[in-house]
Amino acid sequence: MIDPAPRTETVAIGTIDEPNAPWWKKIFGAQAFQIFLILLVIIAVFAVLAPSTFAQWSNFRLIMQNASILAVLGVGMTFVIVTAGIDLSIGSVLVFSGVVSAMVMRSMGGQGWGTAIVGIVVAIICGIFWGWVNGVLVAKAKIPPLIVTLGTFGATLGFAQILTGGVDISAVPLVLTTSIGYGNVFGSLPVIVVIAAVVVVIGAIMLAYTKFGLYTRAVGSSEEAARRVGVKVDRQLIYVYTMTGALAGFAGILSLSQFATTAIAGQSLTNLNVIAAVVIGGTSLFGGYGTIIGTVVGLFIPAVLQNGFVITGVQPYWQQVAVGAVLIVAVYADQLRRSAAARGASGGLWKKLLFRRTGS
Amino acid sequence: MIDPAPRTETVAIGTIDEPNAPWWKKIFGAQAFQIFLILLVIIAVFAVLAPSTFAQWSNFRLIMQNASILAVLGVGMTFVIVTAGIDLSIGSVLVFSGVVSAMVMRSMGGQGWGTAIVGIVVAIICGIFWGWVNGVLVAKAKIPPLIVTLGTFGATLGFAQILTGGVDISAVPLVLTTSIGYGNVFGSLPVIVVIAAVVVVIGAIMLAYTKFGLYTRAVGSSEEAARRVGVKVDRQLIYVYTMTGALAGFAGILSLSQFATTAIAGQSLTNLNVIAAVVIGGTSLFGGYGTIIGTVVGLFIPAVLQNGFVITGVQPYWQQVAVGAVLIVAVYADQLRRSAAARGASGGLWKKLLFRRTGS
Amino acid sequence: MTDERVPVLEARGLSRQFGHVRALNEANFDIYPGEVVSLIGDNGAGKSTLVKALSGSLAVDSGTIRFDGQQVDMSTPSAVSALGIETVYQDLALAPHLDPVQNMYLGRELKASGLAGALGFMDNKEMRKRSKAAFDDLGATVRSLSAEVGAMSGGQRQAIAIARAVHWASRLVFLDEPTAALGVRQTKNVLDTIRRVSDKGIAVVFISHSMPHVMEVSDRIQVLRLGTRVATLDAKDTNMEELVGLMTGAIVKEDNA
Amino acid sequence: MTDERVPVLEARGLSRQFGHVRALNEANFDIYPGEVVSLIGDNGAGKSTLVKALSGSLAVDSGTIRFDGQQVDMSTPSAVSALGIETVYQDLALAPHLDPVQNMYLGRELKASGLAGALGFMDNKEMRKRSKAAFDDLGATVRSLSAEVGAMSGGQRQAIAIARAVHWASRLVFLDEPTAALGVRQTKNVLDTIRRVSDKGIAVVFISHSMPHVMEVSDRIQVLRLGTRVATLDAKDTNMEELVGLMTGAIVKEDNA
Amino acid sequence: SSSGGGDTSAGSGGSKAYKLAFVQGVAGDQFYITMQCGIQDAAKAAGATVTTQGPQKFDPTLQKPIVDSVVASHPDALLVAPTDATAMQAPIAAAKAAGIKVILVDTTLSDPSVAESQISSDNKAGGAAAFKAIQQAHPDGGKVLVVSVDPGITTTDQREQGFKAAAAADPKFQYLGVQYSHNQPATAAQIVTAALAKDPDIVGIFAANLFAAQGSATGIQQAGKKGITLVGFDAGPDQMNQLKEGQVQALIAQQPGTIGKDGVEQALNALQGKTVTPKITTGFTIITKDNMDSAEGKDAAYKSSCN
Ligand SMILES: Nc1ncnc2c1ncn2[C@@H]1O[C@H](COP(=O)(O)OP(=O)(O)OP(=O)(O)O)[C@@H](O)[C@H]1O
Ligand SMILES: Nc1ncnc2c1ncn2[C@@H]1O[C@H](COP(=O)(O)OP(=O)(O)OP(=O)(O)O)[C@@H](O)[C@H]1O
Ligand SMILES: [Mg+2]
Ligand SMILES: [Mg+2]
Repeated sequence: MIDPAPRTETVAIGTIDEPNAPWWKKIFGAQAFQIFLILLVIIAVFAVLAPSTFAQWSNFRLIMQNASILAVLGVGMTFVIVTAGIDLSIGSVLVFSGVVSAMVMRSMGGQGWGTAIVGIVVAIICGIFWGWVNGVLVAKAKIPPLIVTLGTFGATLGFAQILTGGVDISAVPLVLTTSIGYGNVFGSLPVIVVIAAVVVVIGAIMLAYTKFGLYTRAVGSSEEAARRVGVKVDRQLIYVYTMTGALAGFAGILSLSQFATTAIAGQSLTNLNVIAAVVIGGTSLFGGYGTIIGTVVGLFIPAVLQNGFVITGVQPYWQQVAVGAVLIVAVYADQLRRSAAARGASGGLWKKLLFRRTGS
Repeated sequence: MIDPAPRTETVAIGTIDEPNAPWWKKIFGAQAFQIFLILLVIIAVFAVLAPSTFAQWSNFRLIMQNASILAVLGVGMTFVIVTAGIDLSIGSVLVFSGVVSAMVMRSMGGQGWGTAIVGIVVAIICGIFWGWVNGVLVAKAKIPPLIVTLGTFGATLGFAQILTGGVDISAVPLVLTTSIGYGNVFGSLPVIVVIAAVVVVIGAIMLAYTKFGLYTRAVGSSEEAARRVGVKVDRQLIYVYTMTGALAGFAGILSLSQFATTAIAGQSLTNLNVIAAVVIGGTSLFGGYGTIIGTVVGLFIPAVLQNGFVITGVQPYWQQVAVGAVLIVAVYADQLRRSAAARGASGGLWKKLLFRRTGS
Repeated sequence: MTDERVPVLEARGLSRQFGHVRALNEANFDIYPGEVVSLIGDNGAGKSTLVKALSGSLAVDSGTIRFDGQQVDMSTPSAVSALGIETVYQDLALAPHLDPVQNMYLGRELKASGLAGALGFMDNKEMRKRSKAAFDDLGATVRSLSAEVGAMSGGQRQAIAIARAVHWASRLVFLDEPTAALGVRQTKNVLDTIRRVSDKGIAVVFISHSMPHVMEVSDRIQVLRLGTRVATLDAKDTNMEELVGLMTGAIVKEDNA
Repeated sequence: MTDERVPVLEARGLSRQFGHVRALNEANFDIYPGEVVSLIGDNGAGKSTLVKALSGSLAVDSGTIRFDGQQVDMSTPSAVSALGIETVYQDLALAPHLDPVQNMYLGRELKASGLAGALGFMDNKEMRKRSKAAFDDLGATVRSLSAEVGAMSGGQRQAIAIARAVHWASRLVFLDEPTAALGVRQTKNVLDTIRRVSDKGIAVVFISHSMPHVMEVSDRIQVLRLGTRVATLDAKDTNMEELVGLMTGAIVKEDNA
Repeated sequence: SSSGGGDTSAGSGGSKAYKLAFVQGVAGDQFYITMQCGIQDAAKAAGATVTTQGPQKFDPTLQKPIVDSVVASHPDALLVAPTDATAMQAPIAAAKAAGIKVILVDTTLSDPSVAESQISSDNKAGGAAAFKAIQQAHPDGGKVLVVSVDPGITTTDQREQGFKAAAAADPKFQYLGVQYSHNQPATAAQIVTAALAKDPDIVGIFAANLFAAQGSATGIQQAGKKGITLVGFDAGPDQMNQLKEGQVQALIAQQPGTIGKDGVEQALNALQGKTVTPKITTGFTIITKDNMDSAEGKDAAYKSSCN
């Protein structure tokens, strides 16, 4: 081989003091960066196809706005999946929290921040409650997370319907819809996008940098090992599910703000869409690693595709086909690049292909 | 401890020649047996509550009939999940196969077996095709199964809608609906139940006894180990997904027979229901082991619950809550009994509780 | 050892059944402070099961365990490790996706100073420095401190686990076949480390199939056979033939514990 | 060994990089039929990586591999095992949910006779019988033939992997630290087995950190250091000090291959 | 008018080449497909173009991004079937704010003033009509059941409410309540078989959408019951076939084609500055085996595909 990578080590004993990875690499993650490039390619293609409609700030604004609620849910889901768990209940917990919160706010009356803040707190408490239930059942009762959250998925939706009698509540304080739902900052940056971005950044830092994130990854990497070295695995699992529930509750308020109604028949595909985003973002369903930014990119890929297809006038049936195909291709390209990267500086994919041909 | 289990071995060296596990234990699996007992408890409760309506052969007949299509799908899904994979596409593949088959049969005309058999073959071929696509993408392109089958889930449904323009086809040969869909054998045993039972028995024997089943379990247990010892892992994965596709295609015909229409948008929850059944049946989402019979029991638990709740007049909103709760409790009870069984003859759960109190 | 001293750990009549296999059968065990006890036995004798039972990661069916003469809570690994007991498991206990430093400090991270620490941030630099020192102490050849341990060589992983246990133990450390994957030099370092640790008054339980190593480091040797302790010997008063005979059952001796 | 004979396996200039770590660096290797070659080196020297590369379970970045003097397809484990090469990997290769017999025969099941065999059924009884014989041969203490191997002791698992490899190899067998977890008696049996296998003309590559064992069974010894072969020695003409010196880099010698 | 974007694009392509967009309540539904046909026919006649989009489910959280995207593509007029009267208010108001003429078809908003016109079916009346069909077949009364989709879907909820109110008005009938099929025919079949096991003397079932009807028909057939009047909603080819086969005894047909045609007409009126009818309510036809081959029945049946 011409130009082999420099020999990185000449001492036999002891460890190398290689520099710590730069911060952006940790937060972003090599994986998330790959898939982010793919998202940029998709955006570029649509921008060329529809420069005057797709490639407009007003359009990106709306895409972001529509992805905001899912992004908040995605932060929690990433933590759950990194523990090798899954949470199917988020959509229903969102609806339940929205319902209870709306009922409380309706009974309080008022359109101002007073009522709204009570509503926000109530929604988050509802989310915490159901997340805690999930966590306890997963961690203490050792029931598979799929079953636990499928159960609470049905139960919370059922309770939401019981509470409302199946009729949506649309008495939402005006301040929520005008400020959070459709307000803007810095001219035309939607408030809900800013809120979601804050949640995402906090979540990303937590997962990559803090003890909480480290324990989350440790539990997903090897529950047995974490337990043996004295990590309180059960407690960590309960925390993670509870946090996810809290975020779902918070998302319930965001949804109320955006839709001005409880939309109990909505969120039907939320769990699947969020899980897909997490996996597109490079997090393994088997746990142990993952990045929040990857999840956000994983949300935007289908969102941008759908937006682009609608704008370019692709028929809805073909959209489904195309979204499915692009999804597979995107993750495939990502996985090719990733396995190439794992081979280090020594040539990657091309060399592999070449070597396979000559070497065997 | 009073009455300790007999010492099972007195020689130090060499292996014990303990008898092979009895056949029913292998097929049924200790795990499946536990959850089966729980199903019996549920049935007993409803039978007491509604002896004259629930506990009737005519009612069980109908429950079985409605579970038949899901059981056929469950066989394939169990294999997939045992390989540590997942298949979200089955519902859409079912629809796609049904659509293509119905179009072929419509264009052939005729209400007899000639047309029907062509339709059956076409449906299975469609299923095989999509299953093969899934398998190749999972095995060769190494894309996570969740993404692959989410992609084909959308794509196949899209194609089905494109082919039909979204309008269901209801030109199904009469012979299909009268014989497969609603025919009976032995007096009142529905044909479709017999068909599903045959598929289940073959699947159960395959998974527990044959080389194919062994390789499936080996791949799920440790893909790396299977690959290293020379099992053709990629081929096995492709076979498993293809078989699952074929079963989904076959289920497409069963669905046509039962509903006399292609019901294009009506299988959106099928994947989740079947996956849940597999997990309720004791198969781990992390692969390596599982039983078909467990899956069938896992299908019946929610089916019996729903039937029982409707019959006992539980309000629909409460039904969702109750199904969720009972699901969690059932799997919890199952898992308690299982971990007790793993402790061997020495007392199990009660002893554990006792010992924990005294011993620490 | 004299009778007046209190064993740091003492187990009586531990039994544990797995399906049809009785891995522990009324097993006894004891170790005094600062002592190095080797636990030997044939494959499948129950050594690892005993270690797991004594370190809180496996519940037994019956039997009692005393720490410093007291029955204390030893039902979870975290309770046990709070007592100052650390364990190198035979199948190790490393999180494969984390790096050597993270594994070294898992569950015991150093807080960053000030507000950052309160927020859950860690002092990565310090942990890195100390880990490196600990690895170098063992002569471990951990080549990268930021690669996942799951991708490391058998010996590298074992060295990380040993460094961790030795670093944190204050009363007792279990080493279940710690040198199995180690190179010649690393093995020597581990044996030296065992002596060094026990000089500090920390008890060491050493499991190995290498009789020379066992003879080299032990104060006492306890032999397990089919889940039962069949002999307790002074390392000075025995020889390889006797040990092998006891392990395989060729020599039968009453348990003198 | 003489130059006229053709090595059963010969590798030239194998390199493999993982991220920043170069696990193999222009490594050479050769072994002749019926020969026992020990491959030694410090932890992380690249021994296991070399074994994986030579047994088709890891692609290298560059280098050539010849089998019987020919460049044949050695890119997958199944292709390699079709050549009569079997491997005991350091981290083993057992399916944890399967039982010992299933693991022993995985990928090579005995068909049931007649129609049942054609339908994919297996002759479990015969496989069981033969596995038991193979385990007993090694003195393995596999206590249950129908329990999952995932739950077995370290030594039991290792014995299963060794029995498997020895059973199926017809030309060459790689044993990557096969005795690490084995008891005294089992280790002796494995060393005996190595000699017996090589007497049948099957080449054996033996990796171990135990120099006495290496000296006992080897014809030749090849030393790996930082991914490169630094020495090839006749077992008769060397001693422990030289081997340790070569492994740690205290002695430097040109590669004489 | 103030519709800047729309006017320029229309101007460049000739005064008649308006760009219309239609957002369905749910894609792949025969009711909306028929409406789409009506829209396309009318648009073609007027020289306008139409693109049709729709969410995978009747779910405002899925419909909103689509409406947003459609608005971003700047059609001249938007015909939309809001999936929720409140939740879709703001996105549709945004369309109006972007200078797009909005026409509400099938369903409406809590504040319909953002729309130029609303052309809707009275789903409550549809539910009442369904009860009437059962009443006609069983003048002696009996037990009746509704199989709906999911709670919270406005259209089917209103159908159920209409049915319930009508049933309450006739003391001879006992209303057993509503069960939800989650849009899965298999679930509907399960529910109906269980309901028949509980109350074997059910005389009528109202299935509030297509899949509920398909599943209910299957359930009745599985249970081997005869003499039950199953009333379906909508009259797509599949439903007409069910009616012909005797699986369904009556269908409540809306007038999606007419809604679509009227919608385009109003949209063009609005774009061209002509007078617009702010509210049009379309009616229902009860189709049974008796009238299905009559002119009235044929007229009411939905189209299977456009052209
Ligand atoms: N979780 C388990 N389930 C079933 N059997 C088990 C389990 N753990 C251990 N065993 C069995 O218990 C016996 C004792 O195992 P253990 O691992 O304690 O042996 P060991 O003395 O450590 O052997 P080695 O020297 O090979 O490590 C073995 O026969 C083993 O197969
Ligand atoms: N998949 C991998 N990814 C990254 N690094 C790896 C990988 N496999 C091996 N390495 C590194 O390559 C080097 C050689 O490892 P290898 O396992 O071959 O060593 P070894 O000689 O077998 O050591 P031991 O005696 O400890 O088993 C080590 O530094 C190891 O960390
Ligand atoms: Mg052990
Ligand atoms: Mg190695």
